[in-house]
Amino acid sequence: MRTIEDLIKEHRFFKDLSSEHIETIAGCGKNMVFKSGEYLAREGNPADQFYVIRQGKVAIDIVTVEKGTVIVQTVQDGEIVGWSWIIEPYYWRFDVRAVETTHAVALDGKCLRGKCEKDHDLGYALLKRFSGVLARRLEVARLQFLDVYGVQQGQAAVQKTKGKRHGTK
Amino acid sequence: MVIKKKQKSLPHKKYKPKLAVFKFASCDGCQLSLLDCEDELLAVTGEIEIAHFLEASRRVLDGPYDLSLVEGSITTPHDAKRIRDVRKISRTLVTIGACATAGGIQALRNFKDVKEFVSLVYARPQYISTLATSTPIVEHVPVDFELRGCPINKSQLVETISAFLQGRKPQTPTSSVCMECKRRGTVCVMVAQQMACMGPVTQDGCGAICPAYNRGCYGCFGPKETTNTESLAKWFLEMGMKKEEVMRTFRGFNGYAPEFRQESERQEMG
Amino acid sequence: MKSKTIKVNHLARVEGEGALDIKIQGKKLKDVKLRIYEPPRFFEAFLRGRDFREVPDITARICGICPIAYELGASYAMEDICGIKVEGQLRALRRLIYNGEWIESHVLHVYMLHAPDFLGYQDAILMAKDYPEVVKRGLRMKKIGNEVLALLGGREIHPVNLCIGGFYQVPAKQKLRTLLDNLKWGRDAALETVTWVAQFPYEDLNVDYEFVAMRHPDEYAVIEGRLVSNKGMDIPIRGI
Amino acid sequence: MIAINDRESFTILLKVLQEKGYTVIGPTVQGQAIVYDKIDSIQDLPVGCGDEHRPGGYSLRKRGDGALFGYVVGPASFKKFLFPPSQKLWQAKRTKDGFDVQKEKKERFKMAFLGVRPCEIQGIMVQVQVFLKGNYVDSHYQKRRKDNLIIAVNCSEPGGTCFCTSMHTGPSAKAGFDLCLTEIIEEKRHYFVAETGSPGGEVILKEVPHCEASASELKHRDQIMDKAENLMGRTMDTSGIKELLYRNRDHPQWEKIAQRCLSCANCTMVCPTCFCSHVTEGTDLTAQDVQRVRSWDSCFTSDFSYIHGRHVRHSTSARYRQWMTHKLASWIDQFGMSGCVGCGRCITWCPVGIDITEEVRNIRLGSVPNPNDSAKGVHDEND
Amino acid sequence: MARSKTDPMTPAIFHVKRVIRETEDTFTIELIPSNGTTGFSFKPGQFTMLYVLGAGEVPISISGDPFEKRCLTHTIRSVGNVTRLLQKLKAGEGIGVRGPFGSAWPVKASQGRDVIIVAGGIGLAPLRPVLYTVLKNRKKYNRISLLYGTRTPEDILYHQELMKWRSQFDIDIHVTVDQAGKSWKGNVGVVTTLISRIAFDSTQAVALICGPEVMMRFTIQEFRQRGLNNEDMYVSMERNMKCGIGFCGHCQYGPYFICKDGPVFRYDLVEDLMKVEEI
Repeated sequence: MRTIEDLIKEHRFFKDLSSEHIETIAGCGKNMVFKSGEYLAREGNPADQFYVIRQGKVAIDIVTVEKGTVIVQTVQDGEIVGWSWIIEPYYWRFDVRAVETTHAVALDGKCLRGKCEKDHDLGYALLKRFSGVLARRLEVARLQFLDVYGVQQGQAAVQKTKGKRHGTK
Repeated sequence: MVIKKKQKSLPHKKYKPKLAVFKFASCDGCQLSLLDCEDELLAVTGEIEIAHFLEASRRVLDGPYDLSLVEGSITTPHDAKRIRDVRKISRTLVTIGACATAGGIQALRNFKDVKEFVSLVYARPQYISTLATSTPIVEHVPVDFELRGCPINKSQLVETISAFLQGRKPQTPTSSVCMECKRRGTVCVMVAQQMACMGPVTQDGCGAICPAYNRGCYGCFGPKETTNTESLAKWFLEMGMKKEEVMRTFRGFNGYAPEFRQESERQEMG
Repeated sequence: MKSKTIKVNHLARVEGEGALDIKIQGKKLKDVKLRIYEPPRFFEAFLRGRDFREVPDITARICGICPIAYELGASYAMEDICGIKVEGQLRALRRLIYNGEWIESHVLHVYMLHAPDFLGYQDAILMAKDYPEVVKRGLRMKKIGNEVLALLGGREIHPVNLCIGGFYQVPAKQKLRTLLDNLKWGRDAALETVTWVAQFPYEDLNVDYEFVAMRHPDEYAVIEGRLVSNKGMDIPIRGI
Repeated sequence: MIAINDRESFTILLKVLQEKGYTVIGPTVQGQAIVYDKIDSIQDLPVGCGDEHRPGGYSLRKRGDGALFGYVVGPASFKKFLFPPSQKLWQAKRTKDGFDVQKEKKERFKMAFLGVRPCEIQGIMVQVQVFLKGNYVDSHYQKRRKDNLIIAVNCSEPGGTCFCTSMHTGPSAKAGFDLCLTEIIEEKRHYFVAETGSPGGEVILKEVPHCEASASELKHRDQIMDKAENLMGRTMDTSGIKELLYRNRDHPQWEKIAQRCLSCANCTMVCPTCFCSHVTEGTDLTAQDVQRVRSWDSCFTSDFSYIHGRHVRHSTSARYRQWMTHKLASWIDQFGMSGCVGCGRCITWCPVGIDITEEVRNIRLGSVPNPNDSAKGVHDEND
Repeated sequence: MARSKTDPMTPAIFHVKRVIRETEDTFTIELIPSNGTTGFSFKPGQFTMLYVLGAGEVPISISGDPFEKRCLTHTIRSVGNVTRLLQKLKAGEGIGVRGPFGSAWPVKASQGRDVIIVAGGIGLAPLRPVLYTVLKNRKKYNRISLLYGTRTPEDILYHQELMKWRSQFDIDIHVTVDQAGKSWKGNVGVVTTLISRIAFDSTQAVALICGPEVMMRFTIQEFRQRGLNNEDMYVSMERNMKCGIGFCGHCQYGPYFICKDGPVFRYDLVEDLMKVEEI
């Protein structure tokens, strides 16, 4: 059976880390299984871990008044979920819910935070990788925000646009 | 038990959309365009029920109306209220003519003091109820489509009604008068005769008649899309016109349309 | 005593721009109020400061049904001020475009506004169901008037070709000639119209009114005439 | 080479064309300009009439001689006869389950264009390339072009906005004509040196009194035409123009032009090569009868680039850039030739006198350097 | 393309076979040529001009099976006058068709390669003929992937067909949406997020991309990161085609007319243009 260390070593997210750092990280990890519907994290809770999804799929979602629960993004095999543990104030901003049975390695962020403080090389290496995760999330969010498939403004009501001037008086 | 009502076999009657025509401050010319469609009038009434058109009929059918044509601008407190009532009973509201779409010639008051106007024109100003401004309908209620012109063009009116009946967008160009002028084969009066012409900043639709009758366009269809009034005004000045004249050129039948208004104000100030 | 009020909110025959309130007490007329609620537009005021050449086009907008009256009225006024007299063929052409408006406007009046009243219809369109040929004749006559307007003026409503001193562009002869056949038909149609209208039932009511009109012995009176009445009024209009 | 003597022979030329069933279309004076229209007799031609062209300005002048072709070009080119400003493409009648496209009446157009300038011949050639030489043939254009006779007249006195020398399209016609004339006015003689360019032209010429041109007549013609080449009111440097314009899509000059440009589309309307059009649906109220009508359109309008919900080229600068880049650059990619013939109409008939030759110069100034000319990597992609 | 004998501006009459509702605002219309006998052939990626009497013409990509010669299929989003009227058509009613026009996806040239099809929204419609073709000749291709993104689960086109294809196991299908509620079990995130999840050999893969321009640009960036060359990516561009044959000028796009040089372009040919505003 492969150890968590093997797993971390092979994962592209942790590529190029020194074996020492991999060992440290692996030391903070444990295997977990979530059934469909189980939460890996809840909005507002302390973010004390992050997850490497080994198999399955999780949804990052948020509860809204208008639309109920809205899935912001899904994350699956081989991907990372959770960046809140490394950025203050270390609280989850979204819910993370297993959409199907999901095997993940949970990494203890609280423990890693301490190690990063002591070993800035490790801290830098991880922060660099997580800023990548953040950047991807931002890009995806921006694209979603553009609503590129939506009906363009003015398309539906061709001439009603004139009404815009209404009330400018 | 269900009793089946014996159905009378009525001849199939198709639903005719109801047309209404409303007038606010205006000259009646635009609604007259409808009566001027001598060749189409009976066909129009075959397709559409004229339900409210006081210029043509004393028969008034109750609303709501499928298509309301609104002529004229809002110049009195009473009319400002009335147009909201008209909107309420109109499924589609189309404004027709420069008064309804830009305030009309009577919007020239907007640049002056209306109180002075009242005392100047009327022997008994106390009977006169008026607003300080003459404003287009769209400043009061949402409008579905604006048909430009002082007056509107008959074929554009037929096209608009036709488009309404077919459920499509009216094919009324928003480009310059120059395009139609050139298609018509008229020699440009501005280039060849140094006449001031508003054609390059005015919306087509009239058929470019003025240059064909050897005079410059006076902008009765209002600003075209993407106007560059500043450049045209500059050229007018280079042609030897006085600022005052340029100001007046823009301050005509569509003088209160934003693009023309801004230019006349620019000329007035500077 | 019984009292009764009749309210007509829109007088259709003044384009819906007026209302009539009549109060009757017993057999006596108590009060009659004609309200014209056409909003004021202040032409007299905003014409100040305009170039004199712009005036005819602006005054045309007083009324879209009879713009020529205003365009020419303003032109004559300006010409009087400038001391210009438009004579000869230009004057004839002016007369012609005026007649075009006349034809258009009077046919509208006779066929579309008043005949329905006399014959008991709400409008000409409803009348057309019983009198299709008559309405078609009216429309054709009206169209001929409009054709004269459009040919000489560029368009039917608010023509663009009139100016102080005459016309921006004199129409080509062959174009004018194209009107001829229609006008000949129109003359016959006009005579038929007179015969037709003469059959209408008129109320036999005589009231002692003072009727006022423009009069000129041999010219179109609206342009050149004097203001006269059946009770002896006789005053000049132009060149005061 | 042949000389047609005097105006009398010219009258015969007109007669011959008319007898052969041609509608002769040539220069006339209308509305204080040269307008190409139907010619019945020599009196219809602009005898002794010249014209002045400047940016945004045009006027006729009396030449003081009897020249028949003493002007430069008319405001509207011959385009309107081959590609009419507005024409019905087809019409249909509604049927129970669709519609029937009506059969068109067979129309025959036998037009002889008289006084076609070399730049205008090129204009026709450009549109022929667009409408007749691609994968699809425009049958409407083809119909009008089929029996078309071109009688060119060389341009001996180019105007103030002309630059055909720069575009290699004039002032002498090299090809594309049936008959080409050079008008020569000497103190005591007024004659034409004629050249045939097709069998059709030869047939016509045969029936017109003429004689072999003398060496001195030919020399005189060559002198006139050599001189004309240097009389252009404008010049345009076309070297590397395609790459120049492709490279400079972000040039600040576009914005500067937009401050003057009215986006009124006059330049495209007078251009002999502009071919853009739109089709409108002409219906009666009940849409039982429908006509599809094609009319001249222009890339200067906002609707031109409308794509559901937005106008791609909403700014005037983008529209001018589109027009000029198409005319002078992408046209070459699309049709293997420039879309500009150097006739100068867009300069003369621009209401505010925007000059395409000057704007090319402006683009050259401060142009983005050609990457092939300098070292790469000047622009940091990550900035 | 062969020179047409009849005037290319005059439509042929087709009759509606049926109109199938796909999503809230999208429908598929099947047409049969009225002369009954002649078939209709097109290449995946091409479009036609559909004409409704009294309303006008619209360019619409063909979304049907290229092997089905008797039925012409289009999937249309109802957003304008003409498309709204098209949606209302009943079986048997006649409309005008011109075309097919334009360039095609390099379906044949992609044989022996990994084919990645990326579609956004209605962009799946012009790619569906590609899917029909490659699946019919499955053996001639290496790996085939379909990455498809829409706005919400309700906007997914050809749902049944996607299910069917997915169950064939010979194509790797990934669908994602921009927005979904809790009950959605599929992917959420823009279509570009799917690229990292599929396997392909960048030295011999070809990507066929169709969707909104922004989506295509980001997709291309993602592929470049995965080592795909510009020459191995194809995009379908959109402009307002009016005549369909390069006569009217409306769809000009740099040196091209989308109607005759496009709508499908090899990406390297339009790379520079896609960056230019208001081109």
